Amino acid sequence: MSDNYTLYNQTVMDHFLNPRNLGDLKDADGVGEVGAAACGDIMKISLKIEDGKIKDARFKTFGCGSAIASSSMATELIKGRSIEEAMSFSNQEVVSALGGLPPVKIHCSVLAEEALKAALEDYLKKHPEMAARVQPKAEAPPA
Amino acid sequence: MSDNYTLYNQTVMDHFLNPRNLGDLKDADGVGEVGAAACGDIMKISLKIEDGKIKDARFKTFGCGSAIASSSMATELIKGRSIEEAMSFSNQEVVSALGGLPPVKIHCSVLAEEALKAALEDYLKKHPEMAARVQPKAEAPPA
Amino acid sequence: MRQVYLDHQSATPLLPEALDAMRPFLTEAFGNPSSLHQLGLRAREAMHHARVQIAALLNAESPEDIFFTSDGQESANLAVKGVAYANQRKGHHIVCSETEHPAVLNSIEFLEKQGFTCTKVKVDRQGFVNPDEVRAVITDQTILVAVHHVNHDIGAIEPVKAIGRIAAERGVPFYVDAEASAGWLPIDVQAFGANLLSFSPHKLYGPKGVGVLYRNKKARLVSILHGGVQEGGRRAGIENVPAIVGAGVAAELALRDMPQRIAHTARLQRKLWEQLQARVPYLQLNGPEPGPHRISTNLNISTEFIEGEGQLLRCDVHGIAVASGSSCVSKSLKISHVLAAIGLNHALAQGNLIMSLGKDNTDEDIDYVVETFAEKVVAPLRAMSPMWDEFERGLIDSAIHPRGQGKSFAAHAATISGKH
Amino acid sequence: MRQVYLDHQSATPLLPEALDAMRPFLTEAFGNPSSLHQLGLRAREAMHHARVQIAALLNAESPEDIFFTSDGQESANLAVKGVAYANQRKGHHIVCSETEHPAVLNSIEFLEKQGFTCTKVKVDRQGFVNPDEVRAVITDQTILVAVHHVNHDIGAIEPVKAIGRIAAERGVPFYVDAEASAGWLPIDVQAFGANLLSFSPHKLYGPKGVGVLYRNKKARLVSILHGGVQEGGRRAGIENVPAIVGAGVAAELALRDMPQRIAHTARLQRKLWEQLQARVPYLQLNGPEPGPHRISTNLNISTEFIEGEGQLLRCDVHGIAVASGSSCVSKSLKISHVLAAIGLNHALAQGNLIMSLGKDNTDEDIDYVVETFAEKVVAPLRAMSPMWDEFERGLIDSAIHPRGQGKSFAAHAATISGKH
Ligand SMILES: Cc1ncc(COP(=O)(O)O)c(C=O)c1O
Ligand SMILES: Cc1ncc(COP(=O)(O)O)c(C=O)c1O
Repeated sequence: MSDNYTLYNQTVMDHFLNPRNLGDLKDADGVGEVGAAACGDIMKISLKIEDGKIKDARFKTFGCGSAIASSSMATELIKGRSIEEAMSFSNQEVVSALGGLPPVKIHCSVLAEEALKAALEDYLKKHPEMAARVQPKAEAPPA
Repeated sequence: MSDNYTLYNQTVMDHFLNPRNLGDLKDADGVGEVGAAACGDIMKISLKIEDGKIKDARFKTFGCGSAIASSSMATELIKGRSIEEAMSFSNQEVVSALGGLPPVKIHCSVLAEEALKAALEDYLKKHPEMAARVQPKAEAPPA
Repeated sequence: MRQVYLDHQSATPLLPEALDAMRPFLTEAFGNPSSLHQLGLRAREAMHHARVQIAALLNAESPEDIFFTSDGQESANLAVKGVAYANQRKGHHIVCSETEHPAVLNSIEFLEKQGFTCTKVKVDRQGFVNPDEVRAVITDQTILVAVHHVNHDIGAIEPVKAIGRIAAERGVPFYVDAEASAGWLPIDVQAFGANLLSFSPHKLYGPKGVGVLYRNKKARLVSILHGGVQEGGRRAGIENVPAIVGAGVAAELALRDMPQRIAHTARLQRKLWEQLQARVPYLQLNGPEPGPHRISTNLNISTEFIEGEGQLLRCDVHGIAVASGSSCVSKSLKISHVLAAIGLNHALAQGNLIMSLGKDNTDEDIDYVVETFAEKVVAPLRAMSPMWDEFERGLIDSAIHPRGQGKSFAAHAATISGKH
Repeated sequence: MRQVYLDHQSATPLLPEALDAMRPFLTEAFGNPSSLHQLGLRAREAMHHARVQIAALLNAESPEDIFFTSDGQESANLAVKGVAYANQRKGHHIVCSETEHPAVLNSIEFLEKQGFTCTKVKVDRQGFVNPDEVRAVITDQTILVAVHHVNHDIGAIEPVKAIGRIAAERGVPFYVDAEASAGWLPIDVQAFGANLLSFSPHKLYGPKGVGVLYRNKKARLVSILHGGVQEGGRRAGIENVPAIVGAGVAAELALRDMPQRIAHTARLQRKLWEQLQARVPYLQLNGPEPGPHRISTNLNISTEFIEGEGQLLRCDVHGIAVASGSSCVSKSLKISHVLAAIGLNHALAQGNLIMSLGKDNTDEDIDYVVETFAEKVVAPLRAMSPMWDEFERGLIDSAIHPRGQGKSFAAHAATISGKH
């Protein structure tokens, strides 16, 4: 990149201009699409899940530079993780991996977390056996 | 003068830097000294009066550039005039002869008029016969 | 790589002639205009000359009616608050249009906290104020009517003469924010019936650091920055002499070159819009059509299915400087209040891009921008957009050219937001 | 003819290093810092660098605490009104010294019309505030203490550290106007206990068109110029980028060269005052003696029996640039409120002259000034003055060196004014 000045740091700009895992997964096991009330951005994440592990992830995003970079980074980070691990994924991981986001743009990373969780939910809805394993509290009646 | 920029016009600057009729008249026939309430300037004008005519005038001024220029110009203008003429002398004459003064400095020309009138009063006080001639109304009882 | 600057409504480069005139005041002629010695008097004289030059641009009655501030927003603050405070014994009601710049709207909002009231006149879908509506809302309590000459976002030229006549009939001071028009449209404060009018020289190839407020004697005005007796007591603070001198020169050249500047930008504006439409589908123009009711410098578009900041950043990567009224770009995370006022739907406001032309843009610039925008900006961003994909799959419809199939963007957004 | 500039408290020449740094921002780097493209981002980065440079000069905790305005007076308006409005729920009482700059006093006067109250702490005959008096007047309602670092007229260095401690004890924000000291005395906002501090770069060889306000997080502050979200929402208006860049460089060099600048001006200040006294009888120094309690740049004198504007104009004719606090020089026709506050009698205030030194003044300058002042300024003006004459004739007495004969000037003035 020939630019001298950037709104975001080089990592964010790189993920914005050369997004990783762009697209949709045909035969996705879980798809989540969420919208941000704050600014109107929309993010869609699709997951391929095998043996309780995230084998592959793709995203599409309607949103600003940091929204695109956040979803790109989130899909990078999530690949290879178990469902349990993915369930506790936090936007802070995205922010750190990107080397920081401007304060007004933190909500973009939150949106990526939400899209990911929506995709996981979608998967778990279709796979109650897996849901029972990863969300025992939600299944077991309270004592 | 080598200056390029002046607060006052060239005539005012000339009268300020090279005042005419500076000093006191020994054996003055009338002396007036007045102070300006507005800014604290003080002006003194002395007159030599012969045959009802102002033969000579001198001034001394404690005050700003336009106060000095106003008294210099006032003494120039008044020389050769009759007492009657001098009695109706107005500060406007000074302002015009100086080619104008900044609005906030008009009061300097008023002070010159007052100093001149004070000098005339002083003369008339010492010369009641002249006072009777030039101020008949003040002397003659009302009908 | 070609560099194309299409953000002239944010800032313009300084004219070399203006910089030349400023140079002595940046170096040897550094006096404070309040000083009574040579350096101060020289500065004072230079400021007077600039007032004369600016009075000519505005057809002001007298150079004494030209006041210098630090920029257009301070001028707007001074006009609105200075007139309001000066007339608060007469009344507390202000009339403005809803598409005024935040400098006007937020000044009024501040006054509202202090007991003033305001009626904001609505605009139509192209951004025009209806003078009759202004007439209808003026009351005996009205102490100011404020309507800008040209809207900064969408380029709509407001009927200021008609509004000026109405304000004059009612004896209410009329303030015109001419920030987006000064130097780019003829301004005649007398014909406008404007008692106050403001602009920033940095929008017409003058320097930053100076704003102009014209104010004639018919409108009382008090200071809002208190302290020394500068600018006839209307504005405390040392005058930015070099910038004021540069502003004068910029105003003089703007007046001299205005016909050519207008003709040139108007031609490029049409060309840009025509070629963009031809190359990029699902593009919408916001505000009036290029022509007599739109300023020649401004093109405000919405690219459907993608967001504005991304377009802006990708333009920048390819050497093209533009702006956007998208909420992602604004520091408040809100879409431009102007786009909201003309009823633009949220998705199209999100996809907003503002290209503003200047005297030095060329035909080659336009060709480059159109090609780059289509290939390097819109194409990759649409490829990333779930909306574009869903539109192609017939799940959602276009707001710009509806095909009559699929949900609206808004309905779709509501559904997925409803998930959470 | 020799040109001697002795009006550094009104304006200083711009450092060549500062102009060099500004040049790109006056030409190719003209972007609006709010723009998100290369030109905007470059401007934004340059402003950040300037904040770092200025934070260093003030020993500020963070560059984020540095705000840019248009000049020192706007900074003072923002500090006073911005804190007052932000804290009006807590209280309405402001404490300041009676010798503050009009930017502070008139801002407070404006607030008083809106229901705020103010206690003005008196100064002694040298211009010093007594910290105990500040302590005594702070109440539970007090929301701001404002005391300047150095008085602009008479050079008195105020005990800001002691006042800062008192304000901190009472939990009241403390604002220091450092216009007359920044660059000329070490400033340490942390040691001062200052929550706000302002100055103008143009007083320390920076450009006009920019002011600085330091504000730390302990003091709430709201905007007084409303509109766009510039300067963290504290000040609407496009930033004067070239001036801000120049201000940063000027601050950096002021910090680097401060010891030499202080030593040089302090030496010339002493020399000037000693030689003037030796050559011109009936001369008085106003404010503290040159030394640790007076800023090294300022010499404020009263020449008895003659008025200030005349002295100033005659100096100017001979190439010497000075200032005066005489009522004839002020646009309000009042003597400097500072001279009134230290109890200077009206005649001596009328004869006031302010000579302010800078880093480039030389020994030869001083010799020339003393000789010219004695021969070409005082001598002819005293020859024109009726007071000098009456003094020599024993009718009135000197206030500076009374001989015990004649009326006082005031008594005399009263008599002759009584005539009318
Ligand atoms: C103490 C003080 N504060 C504020 C100001 C005003 O600053 P500016 O000259 O930038 O308007 C001055 C100006 O002389 C001053 O002396
Ligand atoms: C209509 C209008 N008024 C005022 C302003 C503010 O002027 P400045 O950029 O000088 O702060 C702008 C700036 O874009 C504007 O468009």
